[in-house]
Amino acid sequence: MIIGITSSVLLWYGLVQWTPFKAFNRLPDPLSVIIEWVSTDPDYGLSIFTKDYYLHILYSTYRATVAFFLALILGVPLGIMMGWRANFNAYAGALLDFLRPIPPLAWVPIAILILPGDEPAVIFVTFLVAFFATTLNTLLGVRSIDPDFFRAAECLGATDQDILRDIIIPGALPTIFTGLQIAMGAAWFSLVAGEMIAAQYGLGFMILESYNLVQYPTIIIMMATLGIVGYASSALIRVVGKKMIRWREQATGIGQEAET
Amino acid sequence: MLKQLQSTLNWRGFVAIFGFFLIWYLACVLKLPGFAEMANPLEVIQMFVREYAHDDHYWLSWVTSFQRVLYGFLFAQLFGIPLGLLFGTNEKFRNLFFPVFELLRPIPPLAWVPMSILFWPTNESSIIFITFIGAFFIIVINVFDGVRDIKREHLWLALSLGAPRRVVFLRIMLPSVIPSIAVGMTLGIAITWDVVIAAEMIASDSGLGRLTWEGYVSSTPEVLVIGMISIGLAGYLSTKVVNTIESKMMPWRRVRR
Amino acid sequence: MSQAGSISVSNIQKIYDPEGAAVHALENCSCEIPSGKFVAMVGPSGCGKSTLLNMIAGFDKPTSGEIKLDDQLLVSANTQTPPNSDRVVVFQNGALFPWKTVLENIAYGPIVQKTRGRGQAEEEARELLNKAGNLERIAGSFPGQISSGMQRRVEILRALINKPKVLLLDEPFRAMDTVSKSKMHQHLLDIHDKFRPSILLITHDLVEAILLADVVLVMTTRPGTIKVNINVELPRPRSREMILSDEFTELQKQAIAAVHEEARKAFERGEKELA
Amino acid sequence: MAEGAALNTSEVHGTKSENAGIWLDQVSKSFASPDAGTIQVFQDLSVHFEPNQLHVVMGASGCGKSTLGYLLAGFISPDQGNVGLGPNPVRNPGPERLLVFQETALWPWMTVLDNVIFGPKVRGDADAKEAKHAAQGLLTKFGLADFADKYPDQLSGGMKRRAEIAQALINRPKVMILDEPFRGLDVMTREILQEYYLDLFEETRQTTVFITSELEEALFLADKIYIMGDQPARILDIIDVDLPRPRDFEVTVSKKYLEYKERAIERLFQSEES
Repeated sequence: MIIGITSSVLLWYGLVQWTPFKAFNRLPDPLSVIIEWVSTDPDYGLSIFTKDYYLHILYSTYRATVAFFLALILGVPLGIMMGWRANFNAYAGALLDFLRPIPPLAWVPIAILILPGDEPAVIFVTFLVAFFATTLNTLLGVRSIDPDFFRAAECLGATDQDILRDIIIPGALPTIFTGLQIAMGAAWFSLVAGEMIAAQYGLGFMILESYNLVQYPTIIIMMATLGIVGYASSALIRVVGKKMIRWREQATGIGQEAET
Repeated sequence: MLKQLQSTLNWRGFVAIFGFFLIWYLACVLKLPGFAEMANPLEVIQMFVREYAHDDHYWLSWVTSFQRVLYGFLFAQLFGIPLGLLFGTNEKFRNLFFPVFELLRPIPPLAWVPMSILFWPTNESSIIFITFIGAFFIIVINVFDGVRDIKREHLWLALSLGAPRRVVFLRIMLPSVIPSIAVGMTLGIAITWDVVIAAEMIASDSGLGRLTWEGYVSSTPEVLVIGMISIGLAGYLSTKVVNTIESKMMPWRRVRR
Repeated sequence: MSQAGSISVSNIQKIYDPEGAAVHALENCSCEIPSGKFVAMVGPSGCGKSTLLNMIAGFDKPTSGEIKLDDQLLVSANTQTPPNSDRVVVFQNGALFPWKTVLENIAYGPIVQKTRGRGQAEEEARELLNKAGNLERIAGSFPGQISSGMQRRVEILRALINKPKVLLLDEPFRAMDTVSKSKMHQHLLDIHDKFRPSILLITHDLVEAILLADVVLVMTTRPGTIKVNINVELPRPRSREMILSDEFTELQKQAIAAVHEEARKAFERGEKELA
Repeated sequence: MAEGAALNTSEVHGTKSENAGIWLDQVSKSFASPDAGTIQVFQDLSVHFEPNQLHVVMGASGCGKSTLGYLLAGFISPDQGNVGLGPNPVRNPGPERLLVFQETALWPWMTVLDNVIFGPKVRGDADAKEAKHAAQGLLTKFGLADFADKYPDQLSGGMKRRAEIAQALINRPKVMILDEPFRGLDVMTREILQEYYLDLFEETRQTTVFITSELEEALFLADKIYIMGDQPARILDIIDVDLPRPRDFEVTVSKKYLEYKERAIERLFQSEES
């Protein structure tokens, strides 16, 4: 593994420094990127020792978080209703199917036009992708619940409210979390584009800005930072998911108990 | 297919979609906050019929975007499938390079825009590269998962019947992976459109994404909406085409009861 | 325990109509489950056994005919009494809620019916686990952690805590190995002796049916109707050694003759329909 | 069983003399397990399955029956000891010992016919026409003539199992190993397939190791039943089933059958308690 990574980095260095290909020569080499990244006095103003670096991270994280939670709050209930109530699904499902083929990023201009200011627009497109992923996976989760669970609960005298609390939510939870992970990944994807098009701060913005200002090592620093933050956020969801779905862990972790 | 048609054609679906357009129309006519400068659906249709339906420039945007999607998508298949197979079958190779792949994977495709522009000689090739990146990772992961999910019984059976390695690869492993390749294709085509549109807005002067963006910049919201609908339609059509190809790739799935 | 719980099924007809091809699942089907008796129903797959059970449970409606519980109309073409804890189903593939512990599963009925508080319901559940053979040690386990045989026992207890008039068992021992199955038979016989609910058991296994039931109903292939009604007059309490008795063998021969003819019909039709 | 097959079965399965016994000699096998270190599945296990008999290995789920099958088929190798066919040790899978898998292992992307002729075709020991002819003969015999060009997923569970048996038989294996082949089917279909298989065996007397967890199935089919216990897996008892052949379902209500059954159940219960 270490050999693989080291040799890839060396390859990158070699291609940039020693080959006669202009295409590679234009790229920043890994050494200068790392030097810039950990410099206390970075040439282009951004390193782990500068305040602005964290400001950009903070902006992006803030937007992604707001969008994610909006998607969670709206998407999960909507998905549950769609999965549970066929009539509701007939309305909402058709509308969703109708709007879904439009790639989320195509909403950027209209979002800027309709919403007051760029900030809500960026958050809106980020929200939109996360929302689709959350809703559809929640719907899938509810549909994947064994119908016998509903019947068993009915037999035992459960009301609709009981069924929602005791069957639908716990039954759909694993799929919901899968959906949330996908939603988080998709949110970062859109956020970067949104920030490039219409923002003044944030990692995505800075990537494009550094290009315009010919600060090439900073581009790579920002890309890597994005990768790290994105990875950390989905890891966080995975951990929370594992905690919340304890029964799954236990059911598969420990061996079968002996029978009497 | 028929089932899908039935479900979208039910009257409740019509009501919902009609309601959507009605609200949009009313919001524009009543000049609700945010909708003061927005065009209503009727204006959009008028604009389309009057100025765009016969406009070569508009149809050229379709062609341009489709070309980019097609190239990005095809290159992603061309490189992604073999790499996924290699990861799945060759343990040494996997141990060496999978970590590198995993390091690069969380970087959103659009973050590659500047690097791509720097590296590639033409604007067109850099957009295609970004599109490629969008689909590439998904395809590799899907193929890799597909290889890992091959049923060992399927391999054992072939081995015990005396099949040589080449035959096992061609007639057992490859077909096993086809469904995963298909999943990668479906996901890939959707993401490719997403990436192309954004890349066009950020770094291009042509294509449907650009058209939409120009609608905004030039304060002609009708154009903006025409762009969006065109993109939606284009994405929908490509997905349908990809689905058709997939079902051709898996004749045994088509007949499933 | 309620002493009532007799089910009477009269002239049930059920026609499914997917894509216009009317499938006659049940035709002119009548039978009785007397109060406190154990009735087993055998027949080839797809003969409508589960459909009938679903109607009694309140999940489905007949095209015509009616089903009564203690002379009260339960279902007919235009009435459907919703599922209720007086007729509890134990499902073919098991339907314990995997996200609740064994104790929570058993106590679930009384809690949602609000007949008892959580504390009291769990107390009762614990007692029931003990009565069923010192099962208290699994109270805190999740269903995924216990064997499939144990899961079935818990599921039956989850039904019993509601003191149902009728227990509806839909092939609950399918896919179990011989030993586990044999143990389950003994547990079920014990439960029937102790609690005396009326039981309707659907099964494919003739030996199981005869060993457990007072009456074995053999169904025909689709459209399902009752072909033979075999009274099993083996003494109770029963044990598995009884399968060696002449009486048992005689009953088994009767049942085999009736069932195998139908099974082959169903099998051959199944193959033809695919071609 | 379907009549009208132009094919003589001995043509397909070879003559009886080709059959051979299959054995394990002092075999040990352990697996790494994620939470329990290593699990010793077999320790010094020796079994000899004689030729031309139908041996049924029977035990509860998880006792190592499948592992036994995989060892015989050569999919896995023993840590210690030997597995052999006739006089020769075996280490690899090969067409002389074929295993029919639990559930199904037909390749879903090939038609039934392509599945069946796969073996002869890849080994090149029959030309395409010949192989096709033989396969069609077998399929006819198995009542699958109309399904040769269908994909496995278009078949019912019972048909899939028969197609798999055909897929193995066409290779004229010396030993057939069946790993719970009828598992997951409903009891009625299962019984019909058991009759099918029994007819086939009684015709060919091919050495067979049949693995199951169902006592009824074991008693109905077997010449010998090996009752297996677990941790580590061992043979607890061998029951010689002396029921008349050819058998049909009448046999299941005979006194002798019931006595065997009682004895086996006793033995199984004991094994659990110990």
